[in-house]
Amino acid sequence: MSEVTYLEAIREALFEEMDRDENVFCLGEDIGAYGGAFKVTEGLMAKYGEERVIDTPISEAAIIGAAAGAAHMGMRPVCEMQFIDFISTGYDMLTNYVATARYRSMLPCPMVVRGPSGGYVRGGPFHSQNPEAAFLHTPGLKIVYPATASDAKGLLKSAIRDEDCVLYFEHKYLYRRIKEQMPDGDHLTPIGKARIAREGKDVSIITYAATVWKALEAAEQLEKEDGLSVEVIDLRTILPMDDEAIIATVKKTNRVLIVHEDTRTGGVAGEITARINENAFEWLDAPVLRVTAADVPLPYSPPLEDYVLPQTSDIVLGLRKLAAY
Amino acid sequence: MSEVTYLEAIREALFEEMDRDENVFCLGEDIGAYGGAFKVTEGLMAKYGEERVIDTPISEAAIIGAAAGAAHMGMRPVCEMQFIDFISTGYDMLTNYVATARYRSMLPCPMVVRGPSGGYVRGGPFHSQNPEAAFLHTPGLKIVYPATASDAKGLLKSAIRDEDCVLYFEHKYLYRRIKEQMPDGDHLTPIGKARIAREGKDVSIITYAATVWKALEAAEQLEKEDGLSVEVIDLRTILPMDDEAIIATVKKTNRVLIVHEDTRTGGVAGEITARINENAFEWLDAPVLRVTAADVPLPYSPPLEDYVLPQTSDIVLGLRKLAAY
Amino acid sequence: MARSSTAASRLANARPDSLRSAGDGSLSREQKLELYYYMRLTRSLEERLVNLYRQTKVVGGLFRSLGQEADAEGSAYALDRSKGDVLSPLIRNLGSMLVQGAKPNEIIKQYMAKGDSPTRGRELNIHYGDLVRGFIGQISHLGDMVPVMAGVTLSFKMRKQDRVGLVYVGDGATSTGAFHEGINFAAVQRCPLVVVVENNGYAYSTPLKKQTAAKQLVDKAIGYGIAGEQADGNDVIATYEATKRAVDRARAGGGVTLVELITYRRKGHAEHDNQSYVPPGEIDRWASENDPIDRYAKRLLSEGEGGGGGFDQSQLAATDKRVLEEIDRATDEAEASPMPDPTDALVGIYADPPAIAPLWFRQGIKSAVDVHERPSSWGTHDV
Amino acid sequence: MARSSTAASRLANARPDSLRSAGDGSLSREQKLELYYYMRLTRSLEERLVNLYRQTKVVGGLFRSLGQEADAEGSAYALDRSKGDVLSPLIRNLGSMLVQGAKPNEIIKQYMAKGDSPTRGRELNIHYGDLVRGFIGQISHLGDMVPVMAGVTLSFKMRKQDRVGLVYVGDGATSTGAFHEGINFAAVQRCPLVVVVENNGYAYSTPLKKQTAAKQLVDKAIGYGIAGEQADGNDVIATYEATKRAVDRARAGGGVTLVELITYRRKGHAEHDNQSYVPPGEIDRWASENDPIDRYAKRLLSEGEGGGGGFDQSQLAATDKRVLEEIDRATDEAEASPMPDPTDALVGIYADPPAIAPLWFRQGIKSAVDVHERPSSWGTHDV
Ligand SMILES: Cc1ncc(C[n+]2csc(CCOP(=O)(O)OP(=O)(O)O)c2C)c(N)n1
Ligand SMILES: Cc1ncc(C[n+]2csc(CCOP(=O)(O)OP(=O)(O)O)c2C)c(N)n1
Ligand SMILES: [Mg+2]
Ligand SMILES: [Mg+2]
Repeated sequence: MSEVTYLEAIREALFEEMDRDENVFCLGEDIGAYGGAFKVTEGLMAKYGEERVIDTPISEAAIIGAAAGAAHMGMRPVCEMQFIDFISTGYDMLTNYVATARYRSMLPCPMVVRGPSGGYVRGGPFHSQNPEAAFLHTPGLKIVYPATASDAKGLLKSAIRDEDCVLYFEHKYLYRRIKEQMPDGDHLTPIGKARIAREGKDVSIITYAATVWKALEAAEQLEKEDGLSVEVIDLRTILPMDDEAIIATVKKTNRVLIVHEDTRTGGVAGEITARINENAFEWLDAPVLRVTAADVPLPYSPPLEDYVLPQTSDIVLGLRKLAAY
Repeated sequence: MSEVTYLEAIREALFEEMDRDENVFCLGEDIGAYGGAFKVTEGLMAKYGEERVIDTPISEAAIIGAAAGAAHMGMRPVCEMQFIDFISTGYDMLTNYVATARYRSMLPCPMVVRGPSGGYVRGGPFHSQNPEAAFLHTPGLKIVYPATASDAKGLLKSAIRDEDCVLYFEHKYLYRRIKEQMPDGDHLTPIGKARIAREGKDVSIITYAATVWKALEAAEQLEKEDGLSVEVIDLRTILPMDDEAIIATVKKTNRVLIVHEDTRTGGVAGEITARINENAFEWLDAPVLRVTAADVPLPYSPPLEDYVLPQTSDIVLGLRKLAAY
Repeated sequence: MARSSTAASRLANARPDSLRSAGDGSLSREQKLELYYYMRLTRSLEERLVNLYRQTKVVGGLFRSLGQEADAEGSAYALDRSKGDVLSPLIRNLGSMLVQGAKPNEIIKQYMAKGDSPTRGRELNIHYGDLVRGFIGQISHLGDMVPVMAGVTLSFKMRKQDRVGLVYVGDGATSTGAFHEGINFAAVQRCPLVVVVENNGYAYSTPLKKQTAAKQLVDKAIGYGIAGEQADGNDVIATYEATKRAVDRARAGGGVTLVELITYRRKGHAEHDNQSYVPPGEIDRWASENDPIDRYAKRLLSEGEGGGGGFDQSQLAATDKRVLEEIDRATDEAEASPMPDPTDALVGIYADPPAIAPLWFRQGIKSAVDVHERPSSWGTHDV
Repeated sequence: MARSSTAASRLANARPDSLRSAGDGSLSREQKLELYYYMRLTRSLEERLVNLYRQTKVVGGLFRSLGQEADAEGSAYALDRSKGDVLSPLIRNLGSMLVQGAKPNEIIKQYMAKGDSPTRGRELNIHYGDLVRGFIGQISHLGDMVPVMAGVTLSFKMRKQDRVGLVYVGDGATSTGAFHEGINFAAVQRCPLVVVVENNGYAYSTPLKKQTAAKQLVDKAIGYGIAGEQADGNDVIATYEATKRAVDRARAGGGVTLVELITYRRKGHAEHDNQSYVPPGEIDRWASENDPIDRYAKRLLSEGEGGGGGFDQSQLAATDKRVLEEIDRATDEAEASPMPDPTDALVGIYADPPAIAPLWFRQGIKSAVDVHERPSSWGTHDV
């Protein structure tokens, strides 16, 4: 089998799940005839028809709400946000209606909301967002954010089969930049389980999504230049968080750098830091540090965007500081 | 002067600021003729008329968006969310439009969004929320959450005068339960400055809003029963966070318990923990611990709500654990 | 097709008395009496709840539909339960839930926050649902149920099921973005959905003219390219018939209808609201001249045999009695019910995991307030 | 008053050719030529941007208004800049910004992400504003500008200023909750606001019939209880006149008008879009039969002196030449402009503090990518 890109892996997951289960259907803006702004859903309407691949009005709250209603009835809707930045207009629907349906009303709401996320692409403040922290705070939702093509496929398939609502963030920078041979058969990546992207013993990086690749670059550089062995944990699932994997790496290296592309204050790193404090404080030989975006709306001009977003060089500095601690 | 309740303090601030500056106006659902669901704005319309106290349609996004437009033109709008839970439908407008206006477009957006927040009142999942964590993640917004009547007044007056958008969360449990003599004159509480609610030297509690009172109760209990001296920091402003005050108390007691009423995962405590790690790790003699609500939508039945929300007894346990560490 | 009721929708500035009076549909005698039963059950059940509220046995606020019984009951009655039709009520549509099979004991238990209430104490008042019986529980955020019901009915269409959905919104809720997005979505998809706009003149304290500049809410149908119906919401047969036309249209593939039912909210927004904002005399006028149960009873009594009516007072009185007995039993059962077990709060946020672990400071502790007495300064309910 | 244009709004299934043709308003010769100038400037400026885009000098996507110049320019021209009227453009309303005084060099600098562009490289393409000149920068989230402009015009009303606001939305944006909430809010408040719905047949790839079931967008005015106007969006005088009526109504205290301008998007959503979803021949037909500049030029040339027209070809050619020279100068200036200083990214999130401190790992580092070469696997723009 040939290699497929991250984007193609997502598409494969959609085709496979729509084949497998007739209850799966897709809805979103321009996903049908046009195949989506990034062509993720290309070919889907041709194969499954207008009933199962629905071009909707520009109404994110209605897309999410309608998905919830259909999900109650046993359907398995997959919503596309044209850019994930527009999920903000469905914030109420997701956090109040969808996330609570099972708990308050014993109504299952198995659905997926997916969309192109993240920066490094000169998309400006409204086409580059990372919304995971906004939803981390909502019990009842699950959040995944794959970094590799095989996880992109495996997590989407798992998300579609999950009995609850999964927010599936896909990093648009990775869409066509990474390729991988897909595992054989019905490839499912479990939700809630992190992955060791690189084994190491001196310092740990905990990260997810696009910055996994920057972390790996920094790790390599440190191995070459400083002779340090850096472990990289790719969380894959943000909610529920894989405490076991986090604690295991802390116990192994005793030094942790958390890296995320999202802004710093109120980002996911804070939660991880708190969990490490609670569960593995004695194992820490250094403070948990964060490398993140600066606390500003992401500007669009290349020198500004580069300055705001975390770069490999920043991770290198962070690792050196921790190693020297 | 006689004592005024937390609720009356808010009302006083509104009257004083509307008197002071003709650009200040209020808008929201049922705030005019009816005086608001909790009567916070009672008397306002009678004094200032329908033009400056606007009863709006049920449209939180429009309330917030219209406030932004008016704020651009030099007005000073104060929006009421009938319950703060409904701010979720204005999430896009606040995080994307309002918070970025100055940065992306050099357009000031001085406005306040306020509303009854918090639980302990058998309000169920949609009338008890604490939304601060959802907005902590948004550079460009400020967030305050007063615990005392004088801060309720002083922070609202400061918020109305601030050149940026301030989310002002008022705890409905405190509305009529606490009373205080208001400071004389034009009382302003600075935004961005925490308050030492109780001095202590053995353990610190960092908290805000209603749980400040539970923290004080627990502190008293510990002083009596265990002879421990507990410091209580009332953050008052959540964003921007008062790092100085946080670091100062860590350096003083070396043991920190963070308490908030909001759910645990993705709550404000994570961010505080990360900041302590980064800025005062060497001063920690124990892990930073959290006492918070459990990660569930807040149920309404008393035994359930009591179980989910943090209680004084929980804080006592947390303090004892830290002290014994 | 989509404009089939332009005539009705053109009735500018409609007031109850100017609306065309209704026939009797094709209801059987049994059905007519059943409609009366549901209206009476709704009213009496709410009256019982008021008693319980005054005894502080209700946790939280109490919401009434006094004077609006005809619209919720009449419209819900237009659905076909045997076909699996589904509705989504709002706070003043208790009656619609009863029509779909909700039981008084469930309602009382919900209001009392009992552990064996339908939501096990998680949600308040009538916020609950049962898909099997065909009603879905609302959330507080107004308008949100419209997209949800668009999705429910979209699934009917996708599966080629012969089912119809109905969603209630108030006059106030029509201002929400969710209402707009949901009804537009359903209109484009031609979902088998009926949107009932209960125009009771107020949203909390806000009169209609501060909610919209439109002369009548049924006009909104035009902007969505859907059918519109308007009826006297205090005439149960009229609401039944208008809704029935909409239901039939939906079932026949004709898409969405907006049904405006014109009624009046005689009580405050909730029990605590003193209605100071209401012009003097307005409530009394509606109560004395336009009570939906009085009107319906009169009609049932006066109608000739031929029209299927001609009931006598004793038949209605027997129904009233049956209702009270039912409510008595329900109250007894609810009062005897246990409060929830505190740790049940941790169950069922997700299917997987089915329950979350207690936080460390609660490990082994079953009830927060048993182990540590709640300080007197921290009261209980009083929203 | 609110229904003054029911006649126009009743033109069911309006297509450009069926719309009533416009008079010439009361525009002077200078104004007529100025309108031509703005249309030509818009088109030529966008063509220049296409060149720059092909040279990869534009950062990010490029959005065209080809074939829609008449609607943005004609409608914006109906505002009175001397009175302080304010508009809020969308992505296809570059022309409206030029009418309000935006300059080609600003636009090119924005597209090139320059440090001295109006947003200093923070926001892209035409997302910027200037309150002094009377235009407010949009954000990407469709519909959001409607509530914002409701608030801007509310402030006009509160201060009893003689000012009017205008907000553009596309056919697609009418589906958003924000549009609905904003227009309803403004309608109730009788804000001096004109809502121009540019119906260009598509929202990205989505044709109008998948966006709404309404026959025509102007029908939405009825549901909001506001006035509606509809005009041929490719006839600049018609768009001017329809909007002028709305502006006059707003200024006279008559509240909100929804103006539907019917036009056609001849290019894709953005430059990368190949328009595969468009029926064959449709674009060509609009280009050859209904180009707004061609139509307007023909009219200017053919009109008799009495109507204020009767221009000769050389006058138009002189305008075309002037436009190109202006654009050349603007391009040179923009190309010579510096990129932003990286640390400017930390300035101006709040008034207080005016700048935030760099994160610890950036202390003393001026540019992220100077110190550490960007790995080749990490490219630059290609959304
Ligand atoms: C989005 C949202 N905003 C505000 C509220 C608070 N609220 C609850 S009921 C109500 C009035 C509802 O009026 P209407 O829709 O006319 O229904 P009615 O009570 O008259 O049946 C308001 C403002 C809410 N529940 N949801
Ligand atoms: C809330 C929101 N959802 C989705 C998008 C993505 N998007 C950008 S432009 C566009 C189509 C807009 O169509 P229309 O309103 O008709 O304007 P036009 O491009 O035709 O001028 C879409 C879907 C967005 N910007 N905002
Ligand atoms: Mg109402
Ligand atoms: Mg369009």
